[in-house]
Amino acid sequence: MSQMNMIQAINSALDVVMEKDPTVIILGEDVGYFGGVFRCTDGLQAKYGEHRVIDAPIAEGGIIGSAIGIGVNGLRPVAEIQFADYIYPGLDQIISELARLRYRSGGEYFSPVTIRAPCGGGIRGGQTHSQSPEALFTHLSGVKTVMPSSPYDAKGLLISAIESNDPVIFFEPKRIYNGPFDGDPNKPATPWSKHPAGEVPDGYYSIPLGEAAVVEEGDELSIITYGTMVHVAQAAVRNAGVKADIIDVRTLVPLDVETLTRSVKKTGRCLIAHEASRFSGYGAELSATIQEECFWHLEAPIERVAGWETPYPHAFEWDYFPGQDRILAGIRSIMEAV
Amino acid sequence: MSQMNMIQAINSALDVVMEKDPTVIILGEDVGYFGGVFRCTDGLQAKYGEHRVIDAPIAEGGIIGSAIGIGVNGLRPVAEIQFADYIYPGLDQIISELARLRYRSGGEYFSPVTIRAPCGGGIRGGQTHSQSPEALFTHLSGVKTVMPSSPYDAKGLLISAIESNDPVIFFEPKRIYNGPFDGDPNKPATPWSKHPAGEVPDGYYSIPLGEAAVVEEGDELSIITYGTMVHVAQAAVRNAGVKADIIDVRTLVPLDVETLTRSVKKTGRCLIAHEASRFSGYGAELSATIQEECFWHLEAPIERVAGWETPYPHAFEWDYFPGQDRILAGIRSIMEAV
Amino acid sequence: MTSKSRLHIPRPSARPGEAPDFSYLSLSEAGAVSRPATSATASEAEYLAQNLVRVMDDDGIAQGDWIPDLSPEQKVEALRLMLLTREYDNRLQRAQRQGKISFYMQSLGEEAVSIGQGMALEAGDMLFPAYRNQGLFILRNTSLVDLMCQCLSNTRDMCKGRQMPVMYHNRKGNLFSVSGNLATQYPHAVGWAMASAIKGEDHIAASWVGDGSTAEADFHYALTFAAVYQAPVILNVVNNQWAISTFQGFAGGERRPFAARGQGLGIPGIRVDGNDLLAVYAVTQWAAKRAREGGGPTLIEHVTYRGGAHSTSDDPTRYRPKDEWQAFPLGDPVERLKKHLVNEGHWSDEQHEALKEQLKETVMAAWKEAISYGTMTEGPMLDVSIMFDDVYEEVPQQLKDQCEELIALKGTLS
Amino acid sequence: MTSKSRLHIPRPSARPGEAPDFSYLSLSEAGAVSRPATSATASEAEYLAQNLVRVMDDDGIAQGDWIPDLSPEQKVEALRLMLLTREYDNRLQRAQRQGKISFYMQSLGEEAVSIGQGMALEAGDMLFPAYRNQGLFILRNTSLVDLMCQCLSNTRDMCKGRQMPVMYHNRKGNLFSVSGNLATQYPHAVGWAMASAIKGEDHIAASWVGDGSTAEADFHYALTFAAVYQAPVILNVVNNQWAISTFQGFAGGERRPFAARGQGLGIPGIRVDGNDLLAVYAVTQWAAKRAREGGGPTLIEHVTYRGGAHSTSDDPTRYRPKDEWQAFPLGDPVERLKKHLVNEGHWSDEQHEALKEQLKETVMAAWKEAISYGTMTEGPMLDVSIMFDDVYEEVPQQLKDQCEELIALKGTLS
Ligand SMILES: Cc1ncc(C[n+]2csc(CCOP(=O)(O)OP(=O)(O)O)c2C)c(N)n1
Ligand SMILES: Cc1ncc(C[n+]2csc(CCOP(=O)(O)OP(=O)(O)O)c2C)c(N)n1
Ligand SMILES: [Mg+2]
Ligand SMILES: [Mg+2]
Repeated sequence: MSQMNMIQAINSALDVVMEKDPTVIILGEDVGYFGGVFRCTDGLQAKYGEHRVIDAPIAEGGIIGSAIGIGVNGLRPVAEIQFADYIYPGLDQIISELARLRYRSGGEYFSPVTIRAPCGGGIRGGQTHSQSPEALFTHLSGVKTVMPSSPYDAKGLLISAIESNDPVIFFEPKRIYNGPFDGDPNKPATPWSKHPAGEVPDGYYSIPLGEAAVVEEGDELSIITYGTMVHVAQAAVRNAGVKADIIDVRTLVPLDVETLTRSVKKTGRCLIAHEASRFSGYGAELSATIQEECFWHLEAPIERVAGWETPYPHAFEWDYFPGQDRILAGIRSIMEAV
Repeated sequence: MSQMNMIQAINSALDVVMEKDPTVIILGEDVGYFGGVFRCTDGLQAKYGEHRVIDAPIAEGGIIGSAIGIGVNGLRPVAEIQFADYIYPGLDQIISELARLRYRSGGEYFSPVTIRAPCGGGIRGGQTHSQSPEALFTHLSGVKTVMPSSPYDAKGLLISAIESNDPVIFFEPKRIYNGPFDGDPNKPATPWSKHPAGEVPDGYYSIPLGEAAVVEEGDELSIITYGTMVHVAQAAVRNAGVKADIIDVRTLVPLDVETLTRSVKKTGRCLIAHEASRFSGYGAELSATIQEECFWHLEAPIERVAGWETPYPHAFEWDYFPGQDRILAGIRSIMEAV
Repeated sequence: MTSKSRLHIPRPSARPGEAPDFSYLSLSEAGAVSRPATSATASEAEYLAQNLVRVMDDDGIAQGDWIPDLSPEQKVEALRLMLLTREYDNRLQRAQRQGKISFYMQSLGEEAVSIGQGMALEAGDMLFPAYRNQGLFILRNTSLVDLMCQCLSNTRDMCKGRQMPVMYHNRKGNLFSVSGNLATQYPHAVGWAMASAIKGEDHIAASWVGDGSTAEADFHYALTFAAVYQAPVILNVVNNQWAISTFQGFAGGERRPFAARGQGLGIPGIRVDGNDLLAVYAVTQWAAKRAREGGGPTLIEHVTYRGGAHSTSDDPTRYRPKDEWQAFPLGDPVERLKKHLVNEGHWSDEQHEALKEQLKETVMAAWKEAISYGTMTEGPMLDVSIMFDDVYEEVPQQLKDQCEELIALKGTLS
Repeated sequence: MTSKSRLHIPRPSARPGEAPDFSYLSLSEAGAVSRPATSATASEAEYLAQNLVRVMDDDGIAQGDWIPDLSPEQKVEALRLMLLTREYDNRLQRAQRQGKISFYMQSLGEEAVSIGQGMALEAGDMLFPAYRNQGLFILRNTSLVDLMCQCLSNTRDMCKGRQMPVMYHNRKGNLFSVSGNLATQYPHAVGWAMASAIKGEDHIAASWVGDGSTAEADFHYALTFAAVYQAPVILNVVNNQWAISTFQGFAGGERRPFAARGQGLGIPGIRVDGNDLLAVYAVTQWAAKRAREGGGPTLIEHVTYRGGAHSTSDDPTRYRPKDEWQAFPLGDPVERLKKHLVNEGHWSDEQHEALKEQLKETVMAAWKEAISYGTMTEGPMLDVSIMFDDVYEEVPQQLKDQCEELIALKGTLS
């Protein structure tokens, strides 16, 4: 066990898997000699060589396209996209090829690519370093989509993602790389060392894909969320003095419907929170699914707290970010509904 | 007034706008001399010249990227993407540039690009000629998304799309290019000439973006749908003998929430239908929005009838396509809910 | 506005009703282009992109440095494979017309590309074909019945009913899954070759795109990655002059040959007579040897002509002269190899006709067997639950539920 | 596995702690490369991509065919603009260190590219800059206060608070909006130029990308479309040797110059000494004249060096020698033009120092004014409702509702 922040936990996951499985290779912009702009691959090229930790041309579509070919030839590529905001040039390869290869070839070909990408806002990164595009990927059939909310989960889920023979899009909420940000930019940042999930085993372990985590238990309300918003929700619930289940979805696809509906059937009230814009965001699917499964148990409308429907605005970051105040307002409205 | 099928109506819209506004130009694969693989641009190059109806290299990203620049220079480009399934190489230009240019430049730059793309299944086109990717676009802030369901609407909406200074993604459900397909592949196809919406004015008219159409009125149930599914729903409702509002969303973004909620508040029951896969499809947003707005009026869970969560399978087309039987099953389950 | 326009719009040399005109095609004499060592630098090999490597002259006589070391038997086998491909195409084209399959794409006139290249490569080399490379599948012993069953989407379909016709694959034969999206397989080939290099293996990869597809991003990605990592890969551009209705000028072919596209990255390019099986074989062998020796990627442009319609959905008489193929200066690859073999005394008109007849029967027999496994319209049918398999390695709960829902629904209907 | 690996991995010539080594850079003598007529064919101009166009020699004396027709006053003005750009960079770099702005990117060492090219183009020409082209904004009279306010995201920010620092635009000055996404502006420039040609206008477009960004799809799209339609556009690659931590070999620069990237499409390429303002001016003038004459696109590679860190988030000592810039054989563009002017008797050390002092004051005064309109942390603040404007031409109902919701929420908090 060590104290790790999320960067160290990701680095450790990569290290452990590369050690264990010589077919695992890393490909991405600045990931090699430099160790990545967020340092997630720090030290790995020195340890595993230039042929397993490979600096790539600046071409996200080329990185994903060649990773597919690498995977077809028996290696297990982990591609880093420097920011989730830059994944779009690679979308065609993800949508048309990576997601469908196994299906279209009748199960005979597949490519076990994992794509890691730092996502989310709260770092004054403006529109090109703050996006949360996860919803787009959850509409695809054939890729799994994951977003951890702690170092412990990040390592365990990343190991599962890499070991999975299905392609996985692994989003890393970069705002919580260094600590469990609670949504208040004016407070000093808490480091992971103060958080139980900052305790991470040094060696191998894994967390299965497809299982949500109940991170807080209560019977008055269910809050369903993921990524950075898990911590914002926890803080809001503390301040609201409401007894809430807080569920960290963790794996967006395949979704652990069971854990979600169990909670909502119990509480009868549900709030969904994410950073991405609301309209057609992943919260829409969560809301629709829960409504379908739990309709007769609902005592108030399911509400969504999410980013506004604008591009991510640099100066208005804290008005845009769905912080504690917005979650509190959501909780209030749900609890007051009759 | 003429009898037009949807191809002719689209052709007529382009003709009318090009005639009226010399800055309108068309760009796309095979759109020029040949007139497009679906013949939507037939005759236009002969009429308006090679410099206004331009055959493009096979590069969807290049078509959209250069269209943006053309639009910035005072022309009004209408780009054709040969099949919606091939729009993904152009997604980065749509998401990162086209959708955000006005916003990021403080309103000083914009590019009034319209992107036309035939979409949807039912033509034995397999996974690469059958997709309905509209949900992805509806999550973006800064583009409008439109899908007509008749020749009359197609012409009126396309004219509005081209005249709009906002970028518009204009999806054309190609299964109903030639007639209002009701979901039964074993019946002879009905032509548009047998349908009132096949009567189309020859000259200029427009239908505002952002307004849904109530195509059928009833008070027992609201069916919310768009594209080909409008006709499938109509046929199903006829067979079910239920009195339903059938609402054709037409403009997916911005959504006419008002018309939808008015209906659901009246009927208390709602079914949403689309061809695309259900998970994180546009139906999720419709369901979530209606649940939020109409919760206290709902007498049964909102249900979604949609494509299964697999790629579009060639041989299983009619098991995959959400036909009348699935809508009927949905209606039954909603009407029987207590 | 348009009267003043200065935008250059590429124009094909002839439109319907006009006389075909291939004067734009720059040709070299058979044997005129020399063969550099496989260890030549990219600069030393640069002339290969500007000329046209040809082996067989107008009389079918092999000329020059590039004459490959092929036995008469091998050449007859190549002829047989080209004829078989053509006969296969014939059969499936007709099947589509009869409504037995939903769609088809012929490789008429381009058979030498797949057969010549396939023969020059080793079984362990991995091929990433485009949709007009059926010859590669035939050459690598994919059974005709299997290919036909794919087109039929029937109970023996290798794709389990999930793909349009012609989207074959052959795992054992090291043939990748054909995609309906243009050029997407190009970076896959490069990645595969990178992995081969990483593992220190000798196998190389090869991929194919059409002239029109070179405008796609994946073409650029593939060339860039291949150049940066010196991946052992052969990247082929099959320039059949047309991309549906647009001629190769719309892909930027007006000023420079496609073979030159990699020059700015130091990738040697070879422009070859794509209808000359011996030349195709020879340049492929050169590129493969070079790649195996660590010399990195080669780009090969095959100058050929799309003899048929783009696909069964297309009518080329709307945009090009009906008789353009007949005027194509590089002729028909089958006729040219036949002439060569006849000239060398290894073949005769009678043998040729007999072979064609025999292949026709082979194909017809395969077809009869294939349709016994079902057609689009007639039984046996694939079990519908197969639709939900292979989206993921294991079927997730949601898909199991959907499968059940569908089966229940079908139950109530029947 | 790795021991046998044959994958070629590009390696920079020196890493931290090692001595800088630019022997890989092929240089030409000043004046050595001849200037073809602007009507030259792409083939006739091909040598320009392989050599290095230089005007000023080591003593600052202008040499050869490419000496531009610039008056001493114009050259002094160029020097002033480069110095102003550098001083502006200095000020904003410090502002970031002081926490006044969130981020910054200098153009240190690359000032001649923007200033030399900007001067050679006409006001009606449309420029599509990358993030290191601040010189173009300064040259086209964007007020320093406006530029600073953009970086401050304050009440006078041209982007209305919506963009990170350096993502400027200037509508009146025909400067397009800088994007945070690499290379996306390249096809825009081509499209703009196509429209100019369609309308029969004389204006041309120009765009810039870094060496690293050439690997992106948009680079390929832009070159392809520019070649096909012969668009009047100048496409620039600013090869500053680095792309964050990877040297230009990772973008495929090991074997051929970036100037050669368009050759496979018949686009002439010029490799120019990017730190030689006179050479940059001259080649740009050549390309612009050619484009206006209907000669189509030109690709210009500017050989230069990124003197500073990639951005304020970067620490280059982790991946390259600290003193690499000092060893760069093409020196510092400011010092080189200064030497030329001093040598020609139009400038002196004293004038230079006085000018620097004066520019420092100008910039400082601008900064003081700029912060009076607010900083990231201190008042006046933009009205939050601005966040919901300009997503669409008109604010749709949903966004109006969201705006109200936010304002109401803020009301309850304060
Ligand atoms: C990404 C993508 N865009 C468009 C299409 C539609 N399409 C199919 S084939 C074709 C023409 C391709 O021409 P070329 O590359 O020359 O190959 P050929 O058909 O001549 O063999 C087009 C535009 C597609 N399949 N994929
Ligand atoms: C599409 C995209 N991918 C990645 C990035 C992250 N990124 C920003 S700058 C940069 C390096 C660019 O290098 P180069 O093109 O040489 O320009 P330079 O910074 O040297 O001027 C990278 C990778 C980005 N901004 N956009
Ligand atoms: Mg072709
Ligand atoms: Mg650079």
